[in-house]
Amino acid sequence: MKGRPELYTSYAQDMAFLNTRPKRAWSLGLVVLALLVPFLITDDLLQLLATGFVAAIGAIGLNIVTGYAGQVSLGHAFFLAIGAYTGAALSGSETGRVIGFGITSLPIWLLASGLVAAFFGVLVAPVAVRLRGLYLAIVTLGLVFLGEHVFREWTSLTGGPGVGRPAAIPELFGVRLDRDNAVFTAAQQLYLVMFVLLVIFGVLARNLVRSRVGRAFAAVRDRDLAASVIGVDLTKYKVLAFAVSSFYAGVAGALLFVINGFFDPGSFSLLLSVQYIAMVLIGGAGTISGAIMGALFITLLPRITRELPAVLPFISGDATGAVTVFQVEAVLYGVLIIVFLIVEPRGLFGIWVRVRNYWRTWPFSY
Amino acid sequence: MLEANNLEVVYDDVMLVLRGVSLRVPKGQVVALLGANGAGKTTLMRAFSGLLDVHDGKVTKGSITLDGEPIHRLSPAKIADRGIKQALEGRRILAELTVEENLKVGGHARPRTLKHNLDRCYELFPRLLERRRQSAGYLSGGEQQMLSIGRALMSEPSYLLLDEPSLGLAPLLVQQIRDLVVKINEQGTTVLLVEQNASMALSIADHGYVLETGKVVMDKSAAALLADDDIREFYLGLGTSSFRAVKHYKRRKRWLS
Amino acid sequence: MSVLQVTDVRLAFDGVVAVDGVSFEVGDGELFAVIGPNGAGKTSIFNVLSGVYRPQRGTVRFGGKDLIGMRPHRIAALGMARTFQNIELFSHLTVVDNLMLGRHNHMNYGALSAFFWFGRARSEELKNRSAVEDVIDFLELEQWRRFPVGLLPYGVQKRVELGRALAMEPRLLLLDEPVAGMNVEETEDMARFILDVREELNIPMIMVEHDMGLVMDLADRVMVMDFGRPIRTGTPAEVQEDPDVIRAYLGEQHRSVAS
Amino acid sequence: MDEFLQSLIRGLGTGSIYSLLALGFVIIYKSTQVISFAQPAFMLAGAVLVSYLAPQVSFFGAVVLAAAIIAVLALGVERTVLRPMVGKPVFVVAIITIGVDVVVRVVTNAFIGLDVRQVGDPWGLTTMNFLGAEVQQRYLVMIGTTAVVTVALFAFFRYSRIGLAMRAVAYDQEVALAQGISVGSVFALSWALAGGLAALAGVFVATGAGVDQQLWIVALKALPAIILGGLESLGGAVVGGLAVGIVESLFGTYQGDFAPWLGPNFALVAPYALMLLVLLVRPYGLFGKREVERL
Amino acid sequence: ACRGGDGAAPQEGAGGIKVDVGVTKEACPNAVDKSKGCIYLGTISDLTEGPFKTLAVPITDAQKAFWKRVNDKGGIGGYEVDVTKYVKDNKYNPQIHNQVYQEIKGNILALTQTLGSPTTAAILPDLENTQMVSVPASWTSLWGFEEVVLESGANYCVESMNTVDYAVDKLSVKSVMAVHLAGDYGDDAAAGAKIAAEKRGLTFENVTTQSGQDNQGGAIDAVVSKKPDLVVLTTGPTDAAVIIGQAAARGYKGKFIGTSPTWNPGLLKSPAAPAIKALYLQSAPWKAWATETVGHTAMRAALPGVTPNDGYTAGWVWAYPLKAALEKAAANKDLTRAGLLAAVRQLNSVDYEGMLPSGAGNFSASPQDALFRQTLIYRPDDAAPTGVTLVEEFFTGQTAKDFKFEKPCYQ
Ligand SMILES: Nc1ncnc2c1ncn2[C@@H]1O[C@H](COP(=O)(O)OP(=O)(O)OP(=O)(O)O)[C@@H](O)[C@H]1O
Ligand SMILES: Nc1ncnc2c1ncn2[C@@H]1O[C@H](COP(=O)(O)OP(=O)(O)OP(=O)(O)O)[C@@H](O)[C@H]1O
Ligand SMILES: [Mg+2]
Ligand SMILES: [Mg+2]
Repeated sequence: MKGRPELYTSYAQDMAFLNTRPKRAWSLGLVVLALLVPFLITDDLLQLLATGFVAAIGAIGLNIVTGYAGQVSLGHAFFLAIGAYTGAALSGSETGRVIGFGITSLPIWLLASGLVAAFFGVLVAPVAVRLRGLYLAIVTLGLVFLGEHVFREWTSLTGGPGVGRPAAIPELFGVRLDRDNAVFTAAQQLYLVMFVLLVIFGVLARNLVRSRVGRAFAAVRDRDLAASVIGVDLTKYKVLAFAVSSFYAGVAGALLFVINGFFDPGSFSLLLSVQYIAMVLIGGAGTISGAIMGALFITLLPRITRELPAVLPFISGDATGAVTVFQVEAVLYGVLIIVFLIVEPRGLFGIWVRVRNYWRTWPFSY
Repeated sequence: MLEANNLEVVYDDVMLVLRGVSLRVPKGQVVALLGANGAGKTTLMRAFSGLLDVHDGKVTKGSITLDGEPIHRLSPAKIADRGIKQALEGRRILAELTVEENLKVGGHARPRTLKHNLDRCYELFPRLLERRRQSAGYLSGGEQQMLSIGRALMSEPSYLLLDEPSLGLAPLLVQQIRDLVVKINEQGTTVLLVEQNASMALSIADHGYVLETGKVVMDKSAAALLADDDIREFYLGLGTSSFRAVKHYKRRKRWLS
Repeated sequence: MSVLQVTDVRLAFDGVVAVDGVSFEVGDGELFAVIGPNGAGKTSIFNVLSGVYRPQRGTVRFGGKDLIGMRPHRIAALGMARTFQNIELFSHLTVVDNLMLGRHNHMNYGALSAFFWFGRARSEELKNRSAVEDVIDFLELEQWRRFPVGLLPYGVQKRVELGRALAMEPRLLLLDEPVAGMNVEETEDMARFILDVREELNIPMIMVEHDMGLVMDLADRVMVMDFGRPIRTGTPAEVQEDPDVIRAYLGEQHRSVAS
Repeated sequence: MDEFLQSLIRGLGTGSIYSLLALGFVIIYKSTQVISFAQPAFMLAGAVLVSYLAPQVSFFGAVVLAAAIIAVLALGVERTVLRPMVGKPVFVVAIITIGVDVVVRVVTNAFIGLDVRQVGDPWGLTTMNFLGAEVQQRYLVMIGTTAVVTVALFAFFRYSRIGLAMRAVAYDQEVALAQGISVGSVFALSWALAGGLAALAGVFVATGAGVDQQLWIVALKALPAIILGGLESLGGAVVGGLAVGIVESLFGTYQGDFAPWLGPNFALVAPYALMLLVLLVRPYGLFGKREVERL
Repeated sequence: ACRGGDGAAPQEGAGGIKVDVGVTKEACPNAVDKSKGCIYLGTISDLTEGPFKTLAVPITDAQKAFWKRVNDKGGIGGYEVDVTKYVKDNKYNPQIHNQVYQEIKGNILALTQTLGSPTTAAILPDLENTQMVSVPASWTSLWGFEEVVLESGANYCVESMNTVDYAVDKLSVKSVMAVHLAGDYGDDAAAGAKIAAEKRGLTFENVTTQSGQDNQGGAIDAVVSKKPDLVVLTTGPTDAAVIIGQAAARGYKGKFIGTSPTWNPGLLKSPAAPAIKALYLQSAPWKAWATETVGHTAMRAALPGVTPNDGYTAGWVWAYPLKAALEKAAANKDLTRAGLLAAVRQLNSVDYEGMLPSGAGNFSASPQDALFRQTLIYRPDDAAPTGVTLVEEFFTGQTAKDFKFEKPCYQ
């Protein structure tokens, strides 16, 4: 069959999840690689990658509402927070300072976190569906500020700003994943769990967006009036997009601090929302794999900027001089984002498409 | 005289769309440019008005000259200053602005005669006068087309590039546009006219070009084109009598293939 | 039997009267044309029919229901499909996806089955996909299937739009200027598809068009509007000779210009 | 009553700072449809510059000079990183402005040093009697300056072709280009204006206690202001800014007595609550125009 | 673990000292004596964008100078100490703090600085797991209960107790208001103030505020309307300037006493300066920059040419207990992490070279017994290098003296 890789003999084949041979090969390769990684690299990098995977789940969620359904939301931090606090409160133990219910089983609190966040998503959606573009963006931003206020004040839930509380406790089949054990280190376990969760949520999202629902999202995004005239219920799908997106955010929020083990309400600021928007845009809006790439990029970027000055000879490693290595890092962070988006406004996914097209026609690249 | 000399245009660094087009728009004339969809008519217009850049297009070979002076490296603003004005394809009115604001934007390059030009526009299109305070986005399709043409006229261009001005206009208005083109031409504006309605275009043009896949395949006086058999069949639709007949003819063709 | 009855519809936007006292019926299998000068209110009538605008007065009966006040997606579900004056495709999606969107209301699995795909979602997708392929065959869109519609030539986009409407399996089809901006050849193609829809699928249609050759050739009956009011309804031959119509719309020279 | 009047004037004072900031956001939005997240950095940079310049050239000279320098800086930023993005998706451009903000802010921070810097304004905290209430002079100065700036901007946009050109550029750059509008100059002008306004606002903020690294956060208050007012309306920006200032101030004064259950410091998020309420009734803000939608 | 873990097995190092992580036979990067081995200490501080940069930078600088002085004097147990190689910026964000900690933790023996409390809380379980001794750059009362944390001086809670006692005794105040940022910094101080107020029979008001110059309206309103005799301030410097300046402008005439992070010498040039000079006092856990003690003199000598700032003083003071612990561990011939922690538990006092009174630096007793409870009071002064001069020598107020210290105050 070589030579005619894209010959389909049925619609089922055409519409299959991984419908081309290269897609299958790539996916398999990536999964195998991802499963080998924990045995090759150090714990700090594993933790970083695991954080990236969780961020990817959140970014996929944001991409559903923003990239697919076209509703730009700067309120993701709010939904992440709801997930984080639901997870932490459900699984945490009652300490007198913060509430806790001691349900440490990961699947239970994870699902609950998603659902509670989705519930809030549905609550705010009616306001959101009336608004467009930047109005929506800034109103959802308002959500972040109002949320921050509530989380600051509700200290029995959050521990209060600058104090915080322990994150959700990850326990699976009686095994505490955040502790080293005879077989794996905590970092390895968390990495693997987060990876598996990312694969699950990634596949689910991919299914959703290629379905009737996903097409309806895209229709709402591209031209909502026309969409309604061909039979798409705008309100329903906008609300649905918010619900799904918040569900993902809730899940990601609950997991996000598990790796750290600790978080405070200050984490859920405008900055966090912006980071997620950046993940979606840098990855390439409207693709699942883009969201994943974007999330990994944004999560790893600070680490990269921390390593870069070491290879740039003209920067002193001085921590306190006139120009410090940390200022260089911070500037690099900004510059890399700028340069990246100028060079490739379609994001990492755009680069990927270019590379793929190049190889597809190789060696006849014209 | 506005001239394209052996012009080559490439989009996105890879899509070669114009392959050595030479075309002359002598001062004072109406020149018609015909061609199938995708032949490159709009691209040629963009090259004249300097708008290729917006579409990642580039002139890779050849030149565009205005009275012998090359202008294809100039910014759109500079080109507009020299009196070349393109009425963009597909109306492109500014939906959120009012009708009058749209016209004022059109007169950006001629602030001094703005008032006068406004009056002239309203005289040409009384419908626009009625609607002047309305958001342009709420105009009907045809009204938007009028606005688009009116806006182009607002800067008193000496070379007016009209891209499918009759699109979506009622028959009566097509006639009016036709008369309008004749009139502004008589007032001294040179017109390059791209039209799907070839019979309308050729009925007022002095000269005509036919563009096909980026090449000029015919370059004749309008009268000669009107008499050409191929033109009559493919551009004027004069070969067949009724769409019902066409249908059966084509059906047969489909069965055969 | 008429599929659609419009009675005495009036629509105004603060000050501007777009449609005023319009009544008409469309019979089973009929191709009904609406013509009139620019701004006469033709598109506005379509917008009233598909629920985008709510008229201040009048009734619209379709499929045994009164449409006034109904939201667009509900009306679409009743079997009203349309194309648009300015192409309104979902430009980032492929032809197949655009057509599948036309079948949105022919599937009814929800988000939950969509997540898991296997089972209900999959079988419905497959079923509808083959319905879409029929439309693709019908409109000869095979070669464009996988292209994002934004990249397609204008004429093809218009055809895809017709396809999307057909994929809805409508009981009434509204065509707003289906051949505007097309060259002679594309116009002939489109005319052929319209006739096919009529003859093979037997779907009643309302068509708005400024190409008199097409209108006079295809329509069973024509309604002429001016300033939002109907000024004449009749067969193409009758309408063409009406002095009011000639004055308001066609112009004296029309016979020499349009065919 | 006295308390109320004082609170109101303080609100108007800080509100006028928010107005200046909001004007900057709106000007950039009007011409590019982008919310520039670089405004906070320009604001900080303006205040820092004045703190360096004031001892040399007097406070007022420093303010003028700093506004001009920041305007030029903004212009440079526009040239180098925003110009290549003409015609690209606006949200991508917005993220780029975040990158700009990071860079400008980090560099500016390096100039703040260890001590809180002072802008050296002549008003200090002196108060004067105004309509029977003791109010700080600087608030009156802020209100006055904002009024003057607003009137000047209105006149500028009303009587020059630029205002309309900006909007044309924002809606459709190709159309604007085709009309002979220089999109580049419009962008440059709007960035420069917004930069200058941000610098001015920064100085005003710093008149109270000085310049520290966290000063930029104030700029975020302009966001509810522009939404309240309606994104495209200069008048809306001013009204929105004042409304945010007043709501904040009145909540600060009275909420503890009337609605303690909202929690301490609710005043700080009250503008967002107000924004939500307004948008429920008017989805395009107080002065915003509904988007044109047609089939 | 299937892959070499992070903790290296203990080995025999120079001079028969047992070592594991963060101690090498190779010399330090900028060693004075290339023949000595190197002890690596990590620093995680707020160095660019965060709110405490203006304190963090001098703290970090001072510690660099401190350890350089130690090396110049011959190092510790045949080793020199490096604090320059593993310095990281946390931007005052717990997540970043944790990430950079994970990056360096395999290379360091201990942390000579971990700035902030929520940030440090994010790594606390790991610090305990790995027995990583660490020096905080904050004064929360929580540290007294953490074995791996080497705090110095009186914590915020005790400091505010002393503040209130001082104000009652010397200024005869009758009512107290704590105006503070949220978080353990402010909450701890407010808790101390409240305890003292109750003990001394004063009325007490608690007002939380947020950092940011435009965010102080509520606090000012509270001060002006309630008119307490004393306001205990725990905010940032500009916040404080806004509150003091505006409150005074609106007629408030009581006293403000702030903790050390509330102070910045730059405030003396601000519009609020007259109000500050009239109304403000500053409490302090140790003596200011210009004091004449052995330690202060050494510090000034080690930091030539810097703009005086009590951030330097803090960084310098905080380093003493770690130096003492390292010396003790070296003497025990065990410079492993476990060995260092064991050495900490043997410290019942630390020689602060006069910067803190003798008896300070007890890490072997229970928190209740070990807690250092002395505070100083300063007042603004244009002439002083860091803008403040002493008004009250080290003292322990009645409240702090009697206080049973059983859990962190703010909890
Ligand atoms: N921005 C662009 N990027 C890439 N290709 C383009 C771009 N614009 C046009 N093209 C391609 O260039 C060719 C010529 O397009 P052009 O718009 O000039 O044709 P046209 O003759 O004006 O057609 P129409 O009658 O449809 O207006 C087409 O094949 C089109 O696909
Ligand atoms: N939403 C709206 N708000 C205000 N006026 C409107 C709106 N929609 C349509 N109009 C006005 O109603 C009139 C009728 O418009 P309509 O689009 O129905 O015309 P049409 O007959 O389709 O014309 P054309 O053939 O030019 O497309 C026009 O004058 C238009 O300006
Ligand atoms: Mg064209
Ligand atoms: Mg119409």
